[in-house]
Amino acid sequence: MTIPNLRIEESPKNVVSASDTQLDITFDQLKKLVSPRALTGDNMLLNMGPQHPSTHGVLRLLLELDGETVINCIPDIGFLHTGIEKTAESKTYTKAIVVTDRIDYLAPMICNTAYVGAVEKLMGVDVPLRAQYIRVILNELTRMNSHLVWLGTHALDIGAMSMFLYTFREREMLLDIFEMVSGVRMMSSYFRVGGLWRDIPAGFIDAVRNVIKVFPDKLLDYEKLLKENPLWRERTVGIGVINKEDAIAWGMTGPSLRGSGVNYDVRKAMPYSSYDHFEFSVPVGSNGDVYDRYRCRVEEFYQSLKIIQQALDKLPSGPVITDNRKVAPPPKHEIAYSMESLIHHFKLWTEGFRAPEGEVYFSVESGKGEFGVFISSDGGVRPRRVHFRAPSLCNLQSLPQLSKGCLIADIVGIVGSVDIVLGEVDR
Amino acid sequence: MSSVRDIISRLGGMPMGFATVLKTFFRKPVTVQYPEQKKPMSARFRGRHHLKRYDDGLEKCIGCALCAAACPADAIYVEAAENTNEQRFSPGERYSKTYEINMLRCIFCGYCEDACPTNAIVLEPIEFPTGYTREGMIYAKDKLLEPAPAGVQGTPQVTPPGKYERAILPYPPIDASV
Amino acid sequence: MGLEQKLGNMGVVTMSTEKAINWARTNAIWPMLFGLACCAIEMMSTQASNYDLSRFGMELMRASPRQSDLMIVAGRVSRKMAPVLRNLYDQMPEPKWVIAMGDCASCGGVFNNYAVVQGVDEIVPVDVYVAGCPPRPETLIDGILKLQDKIKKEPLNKWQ
Amino acid sequence: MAPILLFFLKSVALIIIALAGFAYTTLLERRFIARLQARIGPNRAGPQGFLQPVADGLKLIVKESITPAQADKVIYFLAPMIAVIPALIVFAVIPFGSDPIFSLMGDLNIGVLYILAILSIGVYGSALAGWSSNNKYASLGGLRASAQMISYELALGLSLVAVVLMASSASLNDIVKYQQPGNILGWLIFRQPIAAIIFAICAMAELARAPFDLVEAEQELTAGFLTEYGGMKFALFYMSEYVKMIAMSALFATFFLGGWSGPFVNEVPVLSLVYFAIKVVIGLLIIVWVRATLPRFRYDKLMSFGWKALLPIGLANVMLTALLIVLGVY
Repeated sequence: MTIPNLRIEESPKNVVSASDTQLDITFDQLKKLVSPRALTGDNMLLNMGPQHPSTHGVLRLLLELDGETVINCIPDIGFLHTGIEKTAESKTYTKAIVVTDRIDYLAPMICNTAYVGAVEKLMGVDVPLRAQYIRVILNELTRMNSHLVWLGTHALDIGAMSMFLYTFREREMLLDIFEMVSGVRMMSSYFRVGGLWRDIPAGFIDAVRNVIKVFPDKLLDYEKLLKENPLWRERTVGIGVINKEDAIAWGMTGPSLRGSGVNYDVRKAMPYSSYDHFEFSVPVGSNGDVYDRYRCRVEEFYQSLKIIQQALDKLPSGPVITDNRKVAPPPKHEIAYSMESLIHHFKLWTEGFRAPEGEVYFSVESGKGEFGVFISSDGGVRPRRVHFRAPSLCNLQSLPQLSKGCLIADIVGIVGSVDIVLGEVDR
Repeated sequence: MSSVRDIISRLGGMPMGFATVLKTFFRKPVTVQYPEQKKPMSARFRGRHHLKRYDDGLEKCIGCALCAAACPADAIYVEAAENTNEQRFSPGERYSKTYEINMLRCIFCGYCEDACPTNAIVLEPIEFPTGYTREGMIYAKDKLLEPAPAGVQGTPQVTPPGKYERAILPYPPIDASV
Repeated sequence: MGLEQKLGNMGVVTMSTEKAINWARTNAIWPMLFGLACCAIEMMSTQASNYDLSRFGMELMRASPRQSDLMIVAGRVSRKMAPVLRNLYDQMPEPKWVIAMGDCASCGGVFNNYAVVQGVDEIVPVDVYVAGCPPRPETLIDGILKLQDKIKKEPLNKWQ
Repeated sequence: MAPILLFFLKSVALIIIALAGFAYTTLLERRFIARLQARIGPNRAGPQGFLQPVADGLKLIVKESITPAQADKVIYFLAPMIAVIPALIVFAVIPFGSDPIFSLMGDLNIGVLYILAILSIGVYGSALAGWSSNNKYASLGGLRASAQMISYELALGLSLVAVVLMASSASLNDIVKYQQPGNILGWLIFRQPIAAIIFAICAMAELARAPFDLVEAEQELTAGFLTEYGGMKFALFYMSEYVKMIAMSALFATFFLGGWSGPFVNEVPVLSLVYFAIKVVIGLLIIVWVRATLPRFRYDKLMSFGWKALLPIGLANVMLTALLIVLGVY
């Protein structure tokens, strides 16, 4: 049977041109990307994405297929390039917080933490302990939120349909908490330079305790659906294997790296926001396959719950934002009678604060890996350069390596197991 | 072959999954049937903006455009004009003659609310707007401004001289528990 | 296209046919599985159990544009994605509708910069704009109800 | 009444029932799977969503019909019909009730063979659809369809061989009657459990329903062989899938659940129709339940599962059955 679109001719002659791939490349470049058989039409070139149900957004993969076996996998990114870094450079430090929400839209609070952490490091601002603890609680809830979306979509990719709906049902519980505390379901912008937007509301602690109480049951349900299911295991065990050395060499971080057996977690390696006050362990896999990465993330749910429990128990009282008026606006009611407050308020909301000249890098452990923020300041009210180290992008680099020799069906599992979010890859 | 044996040997893992799914069948669906039933929103939820008034019917907005300056999305346009005692819209010297928010630009981050010195603009916990045209989604004062409280005259008002010298009137601190 | 051409102008018959067909179109909008960014997650929440778009007969998300009626542009459309989006829209059979979900799809939102298309209506005709960044599921449902109102009032010959 | 007229009327009635059944099977699936996922499901079109299939159908009829420019037009148009007609004519030999009037062809003595033959035609619909649409995803789906059908046809046949051996007849009516020794243990699901399981698995695979929905695996091949189909032609494929689902459920009921048998059937023959319908609906619900639970098979694993597990087990089962019959145990 002839494959439509591609003519198979008697003499091996190149029938595929560079424009067929719809990549912006020349024929010489194409020759380096695919095998000679693809050029003659013996191997099929298949475009997966950018609109494809299981590429988690708008990732595009150019697959070279021999039958259903993947010979080459060429990722094409940039379909969601938003210019977030440049947008952040054009706004004051405070205003740029809102764009960091939209980098990793599954874990906005973690991106916030990284960004405000970097600015705080640059400014030399201390954050009150209460604010740090609340940041930890919300970071862990966000991590759970991110992992829930990952678990749901990953399972859906492999065909377990109900998991998706169950995880989104539980996610709603977390979104309610985010809404209660920050006023928005997803794009919270709750963390500000020097602390938090406001203190937590009255029902917050009860709601979080409720999460700790109900979640283990829900996680057990997920385990029942997937962990020992033979179909799930045969789709994940031994698929997309990457060993320790390669994983490090490709710059992978987060659960994708830990699945290969490397114990590296920014929360342990470079504790931030008082993560060193809490006891928790870092789940590590051994085989580096899809199943191990899945197990690592599921175990992280339990660790997150453990951290939240400790943070709630130890939550100190006190202010939630620094009293450094050069960074944080004064309480608003003061401006009616204090001229100094009024001036600070107007200055901070119009011009913003000036950061000292210098460069700073601050990284946090996001749901996907090490999320880093690099800020270079020229002493003005806006950063000279902002760069985000996006874990998804670095993890995605390993996709051609992971997917060599697998089947089309595995590609979706592998992309899911690396847990990319395209907003972060393309920024 | 090994995988086939794996499948058969692990068939015991399947019934639990089936039971989990069936268990859900006997539970009440969690669905909130939206247009009829509504899920309560948190008090902090930042939905559509409202321009508030004082109890005496004057507008809180004094046209300082601090909200426009604070807006990360540049969604707000404010044009101020002078108050007179014969035609008074707000306390103090100035009021907002034009106040427009492009609801499609606005990202509902609440910076305008934080920046407003008089608490004039408030993002209320109601749904975001939807519309058929982009033009219709630019909300001007006629849509944003709250109606005057019952029994009180709206703006402009004729006011005695000297009564509304101050633009920013004192107000209590924000209650962090809600 | 389809039945309408053959029906022609038949007065009362057309009127009631119009009503019936619009009713069917209203209640069987199959959206395309098309998510771009943040709003796509909220769109997924809308389909998930808590808000359940399937109540409107909309859970049959079709991965292929050939089978879908509604394109919910959920998220920011970059300049690189714009031609793809247009291509997908062209592949959908008529009648087709577009909802611009969220700020970025509607007008670029906070990303008023070089990379983002300032409103998807530069590329495809948009029927309903839904504000919010991202909109709550309730708001998306509001938008869908608005679209249903619009479909109910559409004349039959609009899609010829 | 002239037999030919009766036959004609019965055919029309059957087609109407099958079409209505198809429509409401979709609704049943959507409502049931919604409840399995803590949702509600379609409830807006008509009372409790009862008119949802009508809305879907009407919408698809008036939808623009696109034919890809590069498609092989004749086959592109023929494929949906090739898919749907076998699905409908399978019903010809299924006895719906105790009286011969409740089945279309009365008693066909090679019913089982007829069913196997007709079912294997259906795959041409998917394969040709995938090939003719001139789309890479579609052609992959079509290839998968043919490979999958071939590997499961054999095991399906073997499971039925055991049934035929037991009943010593290839007529469906005889098979049903064979299962009526007066108690429920006469059902072949209890006396031929292995054949029943193999039949159930193969039936799911033949239907290309989850977890065997590789043919239109949405997450892998966007919509598989259906990628280029829209409007009415898509509706026909959709219909073939659901009509086949009903047919398979009916066949399972016939072969393993005692068909129309049940208490008081001899006194009130209409009851047999009710029993049969209940068994079919239960079968449908189980198919949906499986879809909601299991992840999808992988293409190569699916093949090896069919050839390396089901086929040998099916063969062994046939031999065991034959041995037991020779020994006089059955």
